[in-house]
Amino acid sequence: MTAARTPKPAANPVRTARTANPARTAKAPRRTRPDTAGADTSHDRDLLRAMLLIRRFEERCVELYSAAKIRGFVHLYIGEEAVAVGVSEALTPDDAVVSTYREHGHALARGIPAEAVMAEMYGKATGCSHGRGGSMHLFDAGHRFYGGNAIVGGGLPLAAGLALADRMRGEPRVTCCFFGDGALAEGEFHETANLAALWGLPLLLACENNLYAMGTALPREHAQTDLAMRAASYGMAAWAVDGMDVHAVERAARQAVEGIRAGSGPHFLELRTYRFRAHSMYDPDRYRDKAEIEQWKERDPIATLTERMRARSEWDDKALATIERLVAEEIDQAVEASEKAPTEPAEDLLRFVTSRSAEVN
Amino acid sequence: MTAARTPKPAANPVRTARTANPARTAKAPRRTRPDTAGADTSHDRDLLRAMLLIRRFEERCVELYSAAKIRGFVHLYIGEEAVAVGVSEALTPDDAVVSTYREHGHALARGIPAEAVMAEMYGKATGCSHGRGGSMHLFDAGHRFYGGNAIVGGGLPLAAGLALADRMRGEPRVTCCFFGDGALAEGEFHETANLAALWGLPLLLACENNLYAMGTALPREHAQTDLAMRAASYGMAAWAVDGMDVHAVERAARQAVEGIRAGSGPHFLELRTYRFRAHSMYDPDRYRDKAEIEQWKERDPIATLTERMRARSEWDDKALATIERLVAEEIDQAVEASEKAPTEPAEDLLRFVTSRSAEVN
Amino acid sequence: MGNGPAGEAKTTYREALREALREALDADERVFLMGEDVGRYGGCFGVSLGLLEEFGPKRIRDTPLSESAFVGAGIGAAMAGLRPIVEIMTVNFSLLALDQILNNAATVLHMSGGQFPVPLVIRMTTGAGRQLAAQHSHSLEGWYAHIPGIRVLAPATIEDARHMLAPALADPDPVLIFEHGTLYSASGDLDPAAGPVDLDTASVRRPGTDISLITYGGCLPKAMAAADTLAADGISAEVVDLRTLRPLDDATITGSVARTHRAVVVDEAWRSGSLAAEVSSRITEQVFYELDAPVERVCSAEVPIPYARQLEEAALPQAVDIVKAAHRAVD
Amino acid sequence: MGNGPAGEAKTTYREALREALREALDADERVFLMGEDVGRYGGCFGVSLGLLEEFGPKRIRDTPLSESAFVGAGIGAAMAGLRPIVEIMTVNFSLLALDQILNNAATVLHMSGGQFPVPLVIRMTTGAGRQLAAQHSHSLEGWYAHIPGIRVLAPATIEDARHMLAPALADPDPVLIFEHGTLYSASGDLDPAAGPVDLDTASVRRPGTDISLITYGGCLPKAMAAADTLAADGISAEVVDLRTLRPLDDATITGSVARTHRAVVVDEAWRSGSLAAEVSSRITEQVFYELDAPVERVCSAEVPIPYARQLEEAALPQAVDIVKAAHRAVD
Ligand SMILES: Cc1ncc(C[n+]2csc(CCOP(=O)(O)OP(=O)(O)O)c2C)c(N)n1
Ligand SMILES: Cc1ncc(C[n+]2csc(CCOP(=O)(O)OP(=O)(O)O)c2C)c(N)n1
Ligand SMILES: [Mg+2]
Ligand SMILES: [Mg+2]
Repeated sequence: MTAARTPKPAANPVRTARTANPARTAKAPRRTRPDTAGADTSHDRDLLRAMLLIRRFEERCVELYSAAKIRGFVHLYIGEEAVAVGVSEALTPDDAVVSTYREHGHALARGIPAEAVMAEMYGKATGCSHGRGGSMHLFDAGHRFYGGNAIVGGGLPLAAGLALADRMRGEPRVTCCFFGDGALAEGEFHETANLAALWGLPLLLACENNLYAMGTALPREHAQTDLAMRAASYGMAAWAVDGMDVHAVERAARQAVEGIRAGSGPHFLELRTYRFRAHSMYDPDRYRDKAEIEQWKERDPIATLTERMRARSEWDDKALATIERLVAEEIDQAVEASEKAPTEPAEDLLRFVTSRSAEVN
Repeated sequence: MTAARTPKPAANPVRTARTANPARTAKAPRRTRPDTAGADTSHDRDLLRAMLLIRRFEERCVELYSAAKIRGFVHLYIGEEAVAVGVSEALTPDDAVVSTYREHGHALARGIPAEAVMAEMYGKATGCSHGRGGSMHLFDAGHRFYGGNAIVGGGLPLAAGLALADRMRGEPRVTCCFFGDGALAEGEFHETANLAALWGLPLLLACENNLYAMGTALPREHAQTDLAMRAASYGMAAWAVDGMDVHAVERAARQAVEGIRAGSGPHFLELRTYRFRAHSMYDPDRYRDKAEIEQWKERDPIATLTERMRARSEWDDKALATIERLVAEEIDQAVEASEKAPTEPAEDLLRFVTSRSAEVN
Repeated sequence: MGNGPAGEAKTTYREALREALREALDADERVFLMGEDVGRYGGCFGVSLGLLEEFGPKRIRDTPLSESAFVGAGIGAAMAGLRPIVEIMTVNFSLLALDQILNNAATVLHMSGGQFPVPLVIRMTTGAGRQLAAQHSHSLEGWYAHIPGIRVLAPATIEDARHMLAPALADPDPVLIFEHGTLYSASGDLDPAAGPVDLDTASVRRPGTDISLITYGGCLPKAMAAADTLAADGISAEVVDLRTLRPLDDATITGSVARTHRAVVVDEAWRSGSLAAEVSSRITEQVFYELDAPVERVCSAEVPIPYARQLEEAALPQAVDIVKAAHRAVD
Repeated sequence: MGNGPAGEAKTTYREALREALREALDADERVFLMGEDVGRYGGCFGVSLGLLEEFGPKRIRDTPLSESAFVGAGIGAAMAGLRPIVEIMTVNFSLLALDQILNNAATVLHMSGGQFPVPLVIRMTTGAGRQLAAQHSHSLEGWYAHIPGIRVLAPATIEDARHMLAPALADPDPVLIFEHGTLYSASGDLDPAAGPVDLDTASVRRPGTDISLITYGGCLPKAMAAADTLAADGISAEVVDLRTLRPLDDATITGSVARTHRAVVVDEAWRSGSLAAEVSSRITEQVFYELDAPVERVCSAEVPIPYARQLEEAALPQAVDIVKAAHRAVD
């Protein structure tokens, strides 16, 4: 484990145990398993590649959006990659993920092929949702990826239901639900947190606190801005994590997942992060201070990881270039395949409305 | 102030200040004003009379329900009288009240004439809602009584709006919203608590914790059953009060109202109480232990107050009989007037759908 | 419970619903019942009384007052392969879960390109008629019948109460069942030989030749009573019980109207934007040239349902209103 | 912003809405605007851009993501005598506030026997057509038009965008305004002499003699385009813009159909249970004997709106569909 300083904007990790006083500020999470995060070159290389894939994929999306190849609402994850990658590392293929409209990162980190995601954004029949969903509704049954939900907070109850099913069947699986700081103000968060804690559901509540809900800054969304404490008040384990440090995220997520699998009920992670881009492609980003954005960019999760790797002298520009090339190839292929892929004919419009109509084809 | 022991089932009062650690268990509320509650015979007499009026009124309702004079859903407040009476003492006529379907007590304690309430339950045109509302929807503009809301949690956002209006106009008024322990699980509670705390609204959240939401006991509704602590996690002042002791309720409510008027934002009171009767007239009350009910009946708020008065030897059976007689007369009159009162003709059905149609008559 | 002459068992709508739940819980261990007070209390209208004792708290789950969360949890559990039956106490509270029903239950199959069916059943009480006043008297099943991707049922008879649940659970997609509050205590005979209802068909409850009275749910008894009165007036009314509100069984509806050439649609919802409007439009669209008179609608007055008895009665469709409408169409 | 030949100012639907807000905020200090991102962000579709700077944070209030709470707060503030304008970003999220709208805003006046009017205006975006997929493409204004006690508006033109707000605020009861997402950037001339819209009347946007195309909101431009095409085919189509969806202006609707004897109702909602069904039923009920053909409906296909462009286009009503329906009715 590297000596991960918790850098500025994100505060010290706050940990609160299930029955403990929610406001108790405790030390950094206890290490409960051999902690490999940050110690292993090949693992770091995987983390880096996963983050780079998201970053470059989305940069390409911006170009394709300008070229009108991609339409609708598109919400970029750039800057937040450490969250998706770190959390996904802690999950197994048997676990489930429920996501939001800002989910390219979650989908790619979960292992859904870039090609299937890109084709979806193209609205092609080969897309991971058959072109029906687009950027906001990526789904993949094979990866237990239960979607892209574009109603803020709307995925939370559904995630509780997935967890309930596992609980009722005695499956040692975890359901991870991603949602934003803004979602925490919705009634759905409250109802789901209470239900999950009450029933001890195997649910990881992964709250991406990027300090803004669209144009509304955290202190204008929440009376109590210590989100981990808010969650802890339901009687669940909850702590805050530096979401710009993929190692810190992975470590925290592993600990939470372990706790959940051990039967101690839902866990809440407040992942303190920042989006480098506007809320969506439509957003002129008038409400943020340029200086604030620049300050956060200094904590770019990808740069942070490469520097850490470089400091161990196991890493150089050449190695980075290789990864960049592999990532670029993957994305090129995804774009190329998406360009060529067929669209669904308009006659198939009514497919997938019911299971019966889904069978038609 | 009498030496009000906090008796069994209700726990020690928990007080938490706006920014303080929500879990901090503090001493009993500091006295901040000359505290008259419990020291003054004529005041106690008023409290007693108010509680007795509710009790006897509802006992009569039971009879009238059996006689099919009253229909629909009727939810009795018997056992909880100290809450409505104690809280109402702390409010001025300028303040506003938002209530639930279990609101006869709130309405009577607010000063709405028994006759107007009874006529409403009879469905008569002279009822406080013109016979349109019935038991669950008592309204009275003159008393700033904003209804009887029968959607659990449904009154909370509306109460926040009343408080917002006062806040925006700089009026030193308070809005008091009554709701149950069950309502706290609804998303509306969460959204309203956050909004009120965020905007510092002059709102008194009066949570009647009678340990059950219909047949569901508190520990099966809430992961965290310390409701005052739950509320405090939004960053508002919150504490628990013995809801069977009218003096304790009045004291706590006065303190909360004072804090609200002083500009320190919403306050939450967890009023620990118990309903002696079933949830509604339809409820066979199968889910509670008879012994539990008996145990709580020993703490009958009316008996508690009369004993306290008797202990000061300023009170005897004769005085009690006088009050009982006055109350009985008031109720007799209310019933008599309701019997005689006119019903609205069916031709007036469409009145009150819009303001235009309300003018018709 | 006695046996009728033909070996039929006297039962109530409520008991029939309970029997259906019991059968479903017995038949498939993936089935469970979840909702406010379905367990200890026995269901707010007593439908699930005794099931907690019989099937245990894992399968008869009391929930907190959190309509959005527990309906959403039902959706998730269904997506994960269980067969939840979620009870919402009444349609009035279902609005708090409507986002979950419309944007998740009805939509996920499509948004995912067919990957995630949602085999969920949601039951709830609907309707007025018990002086419960404005917030507790809605008839909103017509709204749900607007949503593609779900099936909407309205059992109006004891047999449908008993035999709609099994096919609803067999449907791979979400099914909403609306039980009218005035029917729970209706009692009658249940044919022991009856089997699962065909959820794609409406049912002609009384054949007739002069006019079609088309209705569902709590209005069926009123339409039947109206048909009796009309018979005495020399008018032979056919009574069609839609019973499946989505998808509508056009063939039965238009078949009836094509025979009778006149129709009255009866629906407890407010008139404007009611399901009755949809039925009326379809009749006009499909058998316009068969019609001898404009299709009539008998619906609730456009007013929040008042508490006072005489006002509530005036607000709701009554048999006498149906009779009057039929006369307008026939005369 | 230039001036047109007749002194008319070139503006957009969005600017017209903003101008109306500005005027309302200027005219009455009880008026304030509240909703998600109406302030700093300038409104999710830019409608309220600049108003925070102009009127300050007390009157342009950004809210947390809590649709039920802030809509309910608007209801309470209105009951207390203020004149809130609540913006819900889109109709899709309004489901989370539907309980407040139906059970409080629309009902409190009646339940209280006339004591508490709710002078509240709620604005929201509606509709599809921008490839936003299933959860962001609903057209649910028909549901709201089912609710007694509220008024429902759908400005389809720049003038209505500019001049519906003042009369809406003058209405003592709740008014819902649905702005179609595809219209915001529509630009055109605004007659500087135009005054408040009469909220009780529909508007004939184009007179015609052979058939009535009856529509509202985002479908109005499509109906106008269809009328052009039909004119080229020798069919004179009258285009009626409902603009007030509740209460419907029966006189204008039936007056038009009584002249043309044929009607096509165009509505972006899913066909079953659409507002188009209500309009169609009313026509049949009121002018049955004037009809030369069954009333046609052109609505969205009954499918959650898909993302892919060709599928979304196929799902929504298009001018060509309107033309086809008109031909069916006329031929
Ligand atoms: C219920 C609902 N309300 C509003 C919106 C519009 N909206 C989409 S994203 C968003 C901001 C959400 O913020 P947050 O939860 O912090 O997530 P982030 O976008 O920052 O990742 C809003 C208001 C929505 N999609 N759903
Ligand atoms: C949203 C909603 N869900 C369910 C109900 C049915 N219901 C009425 S009262 C009640 C229990 C409420 O319990 P609580 O809030 O503790 O208040 P109490 O009745 O104990 O005073 C329920 C479930 C309702 N009216 N509204
Ligand atoms: Mg955010
Ligand atoms: Mg209670």
